[in-house]
Amino acid sequence: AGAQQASAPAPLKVGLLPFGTVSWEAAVIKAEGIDAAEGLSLEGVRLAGSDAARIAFQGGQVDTIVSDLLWAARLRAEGRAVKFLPYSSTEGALMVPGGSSLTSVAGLAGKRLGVAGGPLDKNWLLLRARAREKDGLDLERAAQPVFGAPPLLMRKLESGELDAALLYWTFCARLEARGFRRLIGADGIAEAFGVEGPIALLGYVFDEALLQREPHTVAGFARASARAKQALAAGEAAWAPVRPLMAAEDEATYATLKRAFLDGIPRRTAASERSDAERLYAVLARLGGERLVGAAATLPEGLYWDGGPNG
Amino acid sequence: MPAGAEFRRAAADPILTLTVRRKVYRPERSEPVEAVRDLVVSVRGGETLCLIGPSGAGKTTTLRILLGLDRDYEGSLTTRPDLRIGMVFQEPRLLPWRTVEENVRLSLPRPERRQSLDALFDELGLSAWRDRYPRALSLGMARRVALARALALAPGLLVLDEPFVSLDDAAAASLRAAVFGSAGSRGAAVLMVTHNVPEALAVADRLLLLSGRPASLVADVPLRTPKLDRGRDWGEAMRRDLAAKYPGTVAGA
Amino acid sequence: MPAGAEFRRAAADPILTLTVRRKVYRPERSEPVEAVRDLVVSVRGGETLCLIGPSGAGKTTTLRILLGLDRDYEGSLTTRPDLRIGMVFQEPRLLPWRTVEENVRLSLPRPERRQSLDALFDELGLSAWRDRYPRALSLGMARRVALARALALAPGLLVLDEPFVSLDDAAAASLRAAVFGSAGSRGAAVLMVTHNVPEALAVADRLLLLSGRPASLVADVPLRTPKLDRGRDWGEAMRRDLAAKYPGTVAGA
Amino acid sequence: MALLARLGSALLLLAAWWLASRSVDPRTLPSPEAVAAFLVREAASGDLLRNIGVTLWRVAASFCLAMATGAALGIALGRSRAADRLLDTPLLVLLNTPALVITVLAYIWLGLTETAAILAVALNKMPNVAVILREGARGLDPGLEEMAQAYRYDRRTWIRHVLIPQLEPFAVAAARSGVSLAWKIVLVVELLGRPNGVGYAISYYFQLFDVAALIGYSLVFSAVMLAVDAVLLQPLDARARRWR
Amino acid sequence: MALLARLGSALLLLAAWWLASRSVDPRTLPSPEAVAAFLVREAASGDLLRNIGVTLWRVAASFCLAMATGAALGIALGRSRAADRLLDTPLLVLLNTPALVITVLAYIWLGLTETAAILAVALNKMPNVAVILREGARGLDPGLEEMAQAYRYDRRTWIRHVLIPQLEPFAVAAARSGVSLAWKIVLVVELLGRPNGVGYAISYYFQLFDVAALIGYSLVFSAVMLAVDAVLLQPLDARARRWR
Ligand SMILES: Nc1ncnc2c1ncn2[C@@H]1O[C@H](COP(=O)(O)OP(=O)(O)OP(=O)(O)O)[C@@H](O)[C@H]1O
Ligand SMILES: Nc1ncnc2c1ncn2[C@@H]1O[C@H](COP(=O)(O)OP(=O)(O)OP(=O)(O)O)[C@@H](O)[C@H]1O
Ligand SMILES: [Mg+2]
Ligand SMILES: [Mg+2]
Repeated sequence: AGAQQASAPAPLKVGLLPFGTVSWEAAVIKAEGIDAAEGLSLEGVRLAGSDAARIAFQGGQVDTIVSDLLWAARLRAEGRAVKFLPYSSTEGALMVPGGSSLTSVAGLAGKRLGVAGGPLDKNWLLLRARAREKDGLDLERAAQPVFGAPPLLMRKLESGELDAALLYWTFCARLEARGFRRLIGADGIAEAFGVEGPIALLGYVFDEALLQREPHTVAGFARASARAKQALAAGEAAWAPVRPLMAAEDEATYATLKRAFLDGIPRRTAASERSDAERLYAVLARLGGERLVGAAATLPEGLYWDGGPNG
Repeated sequence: MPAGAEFRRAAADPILTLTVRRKVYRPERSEPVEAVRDLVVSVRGGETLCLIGPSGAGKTTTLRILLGLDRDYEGSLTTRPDLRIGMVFQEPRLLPWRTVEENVRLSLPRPERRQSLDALFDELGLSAWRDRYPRALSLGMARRVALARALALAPGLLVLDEPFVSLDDAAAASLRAAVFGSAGSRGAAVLMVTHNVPEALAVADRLLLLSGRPASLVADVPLRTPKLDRGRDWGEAMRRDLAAKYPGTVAGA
Repeated sequence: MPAGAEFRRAAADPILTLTVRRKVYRPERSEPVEAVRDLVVSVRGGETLCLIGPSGAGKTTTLRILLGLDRDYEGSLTTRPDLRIGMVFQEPRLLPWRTVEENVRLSLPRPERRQSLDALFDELGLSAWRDRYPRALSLGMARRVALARALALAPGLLVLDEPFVSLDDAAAASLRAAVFGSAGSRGAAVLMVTHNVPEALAVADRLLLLSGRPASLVADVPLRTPKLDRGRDWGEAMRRDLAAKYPGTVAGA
Repeated sequence: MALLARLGSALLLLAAWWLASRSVDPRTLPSPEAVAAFLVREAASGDLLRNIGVTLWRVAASFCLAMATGAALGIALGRSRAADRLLDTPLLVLLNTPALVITVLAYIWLGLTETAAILAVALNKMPNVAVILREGARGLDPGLEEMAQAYRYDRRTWIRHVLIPQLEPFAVAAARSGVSLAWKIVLVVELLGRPNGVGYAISYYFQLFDVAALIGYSLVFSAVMLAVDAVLLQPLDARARRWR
Repeated sequence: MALLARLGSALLLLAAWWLASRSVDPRTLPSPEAVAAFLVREAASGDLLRNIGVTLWRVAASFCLAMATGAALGIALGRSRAADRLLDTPLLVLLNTPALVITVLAYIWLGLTETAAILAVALNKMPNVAVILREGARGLDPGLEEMAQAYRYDRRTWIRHVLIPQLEPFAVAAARSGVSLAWKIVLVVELLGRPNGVGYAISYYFQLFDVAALIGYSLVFSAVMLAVDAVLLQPLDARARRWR
């Protein structure tokens, strides 16, 4: 790394989404000069949404994006050698209004239930499996699922048109700030399938070719990411550059977003992440079939990157 | 009241009276054009009236007003309420997307659409063309279709804007026979615009001579000689007479 | 070679020869229509040729072939390569979105577009209408514009499809004078379709009489009497003569 | 003959695609075989038929709705100057409101229902139809109009024999560009609030970045549209054009 | 006069909106004031102008590209039967390919660049223009065509004085519906791969479910389009229609 530090720092392009936490991390890295210290120059590339991020990654316009494990696994299974570096275990949850009489998954029978991401959403598949196994309830028939775009579902939950909604975590955090509560989180659902700890289903995805070409840059970036997270966990000071990016309309929302982010910092070894992930993947492969996970019935070999600070 | 008197009264009463004090076209972005001034046309039942005037005088304009197609004029129009008018425009104006026969039938009121038109098409020499579209017709043939359309209606008043041009003499003569034969047998009136003075002299009960633009009445000339007695010499004399009196409207032979 | 001989040779040589063995329209989904059969038209420089035939015979079809607008026929067409043809269609066919003047100018080759047209518009009585759009013209006026368009081109051959209908006698006479005056002074040939036999007898050097559809040549009648000597009586006699010989084409008076 | 030409040009297209796919990364341009294989799999699972069916129904319903209201509005605007002045601005605003916004508002106000979806599509497409037919209604032949008036054509006769034949080319243009527009918007609408249909499938496979699936679905839908065009629009069009 | 009517109808629309917003939840239908307040804030930050500007540029570039190529193609197809037979199928396929798919493919093949974005929009819109102008070119007046041929109109004269005036209503229809289509597709294109523009802003505010922002942006864009229409299209149209 020393040789590289002497020359100009190697650039690394990272895809940033408007509400993505990656942009928070990137802001901290930049503000505290962590990237330069690790021998690279982080270049944020603004993108409109996760679809755009995937296009950008596929087209080689960015070096890395944060994406979900299933997508990375599918890419690798289909022959594009990518590596996955755990980023966050923060996940969605099934939200209900604060005053709702609902207390358990079993109570969902006959309720109108919003589901972000559609019938093949992984959390929805897991929730259905859990309900069937634990409560003997077929949610698809017993409840009235409504699929749609997350902001729309959030709005429908607020207006009372839905009794509960399975949403992504940023929406959950906002709802929590407004007095809604979690009926069950993704981690809670996953527990039912023997998963041992919080599992990071989101991670940075890299091309293996980049790793081979510039191992130091990537390793430096992994360390920079970890240091930024530590700084954010350490205290309020580091949050200054992040706050304007959060679009938090009030203190309560800010606080819940912050807490949810910090709770999701992956702290486990790659090996334990991997074994939990394999367990979950098997369940999902069984439930979602080829349409969800592609041709591979098990997590492809070598998906996790061991060179990171956790490895 | 005996039927004969009834008929005479009807013939004497005008079935249509048009008074145009002024008709001015006002195109956007250019000078207004005064097309008609102080013109009164009244048509009595059963009579044949010929309108003669120079090119661009305002004849077509007058007919459009008379048919109620243009209401933007100073003056008044009264029509017998049940009067059926069959119109032959200066151009054929057929629906190009309908066959010859459909063009004729569509102009009839719904209950009359299924009537037989064989005799009419035969008379106008159109039988072979009933199923063709207007594009496949020569201009003269298209004019005949336009005439057929007006005649099929069995109108109480037939309004014709230069109907017999683009036709050879033989065809024109047989069409004239068809038109005036049918009108005469039904007691229908005919109002015809023409540039052909001999033609007008042969068929009219009355001539209306118009000045150049703006069209206004120069003379209302009743022709009292019975039609059968109107020979070539009478025509020549009459024409010379008119040309002398109204040189702006009727040219010398 | 003296200039006079040159001119005579040019006048004797045809400037255009059209031979149509057969022209058949084949509309989709209906019977074919044979419009012309075995017709030869050759036009010599400076002569006036009149084409007379019944309505729907195939006259317009013949002109379209002669102008190269329809190449789907059996036969051949040869034209002097530098021959300019001015055409007056049976309908005015003006560009409705261009003014009267633009309509005339656009038909000239680019280098000639800026020439003065004042005399021409004056002669045809159109000066006041130069800046108007065709919609604001009466049909007779539109026909005059179509004539102006053809004359402005200073053509070597003027092809006219019934040009003088929808015009009063005075206007028609002055237009005829304009057309034949201009053609005569430039030694241009004129090929005119008409239904008006007296008109043809007054202006033609040669008559081509056509049969009914399919149009084919019935007679090629040269008129050797000098035009100035063609009085009314000559015309009457000639007409009677033609009507007797070719009753299918020329009607008795 | 016409069919043969169509087939030929389709085959040409296919050949070009096949050749192109040889020379690039199969993940960015999958070969025709790969797409065919995907379609076979998807058809076997029943999803293909179900999704196409449900989308087709939505397209058809909203297309009919939009054509009917859009044509009526466009004709009214083209014929009445007053109506045009009054409604021109709202029409342009609606025309320029993004599909996303209309769809979101429809879902908010009418709930996440099938009615909302179909209404949203129709509302997106309607101003387009209106704008095209307005131009048609503006250019009606005044000569024929006078003729119809002189002969006292009744309303039905006028509409059927005078109005519609003159609007026909505009209506065909609106229909052709309209069907495709309807289906493009259905995709957005399905993406935002329906759990099925081609739009849902496409967004789903898009998440997975399955280009073969994207191309497969869009080709199948194009094929369906080609069939609709060949079986419905073209014969209608040919009938209306017989006179030319 | 025409301007007054426009203004009046805009005010009417505003009043109706204001009244409606009184009676419902402001989160589903924000009041005009709320939208105005948002716009003021957004304008002050400079984002509004920047986003509108960049989107406008993309719309203009792709619109011109699509109109030029689409018109040329449409006219060729409308006049030549052979060309129509050969290219009809690819045209219909392209017409029915979803914006999403074209955009994704353009981005994948050409990278996330401005060129790819503009090309994607143009490619989406072009078949629409072609389909509309094809109908126009099919209906050219044969009488005028013969006249032009008889008088040996040169190519330029024919195009300017015979062809274009007859295509004018179709071109206006294509332009009106086309500008709006272009801008709708620009939104998709911006959503998928541009870090700025109205499409980016709208998707951003949609995530926040800020309906006021959605309506605000779409209204501002409508206003821009109304202005373009009033300043450019309408005078052109009026000039072309003088003769009626
Ligand atoms: N829409 C219009 N706008 C302006 N002027 C018009 C319009 N229609 C007709 N005119 C003018 O009104 C006058 C009368 O036209 P009209 O068609 O009535 O003549 P006409 O007597 O029928 O002539 P013709 O014998 O040539 O058919 C003409 O000078 C014409 O230019
Ligand atoms: N496009 C066409 N399709 C089929 N038949 C046609 C077509 N054009 C003309 N005809 C037929 O060809 C014949 C000749 O037509 P043409 O127009 O040449 O006649 P014309 O001698 O000019 O008659 P007119 O004196 O009435 O103008 C007519 O019987 C007509 O019906
Ligand atoms: Mg007239
Ligand atoms: Mg003819």
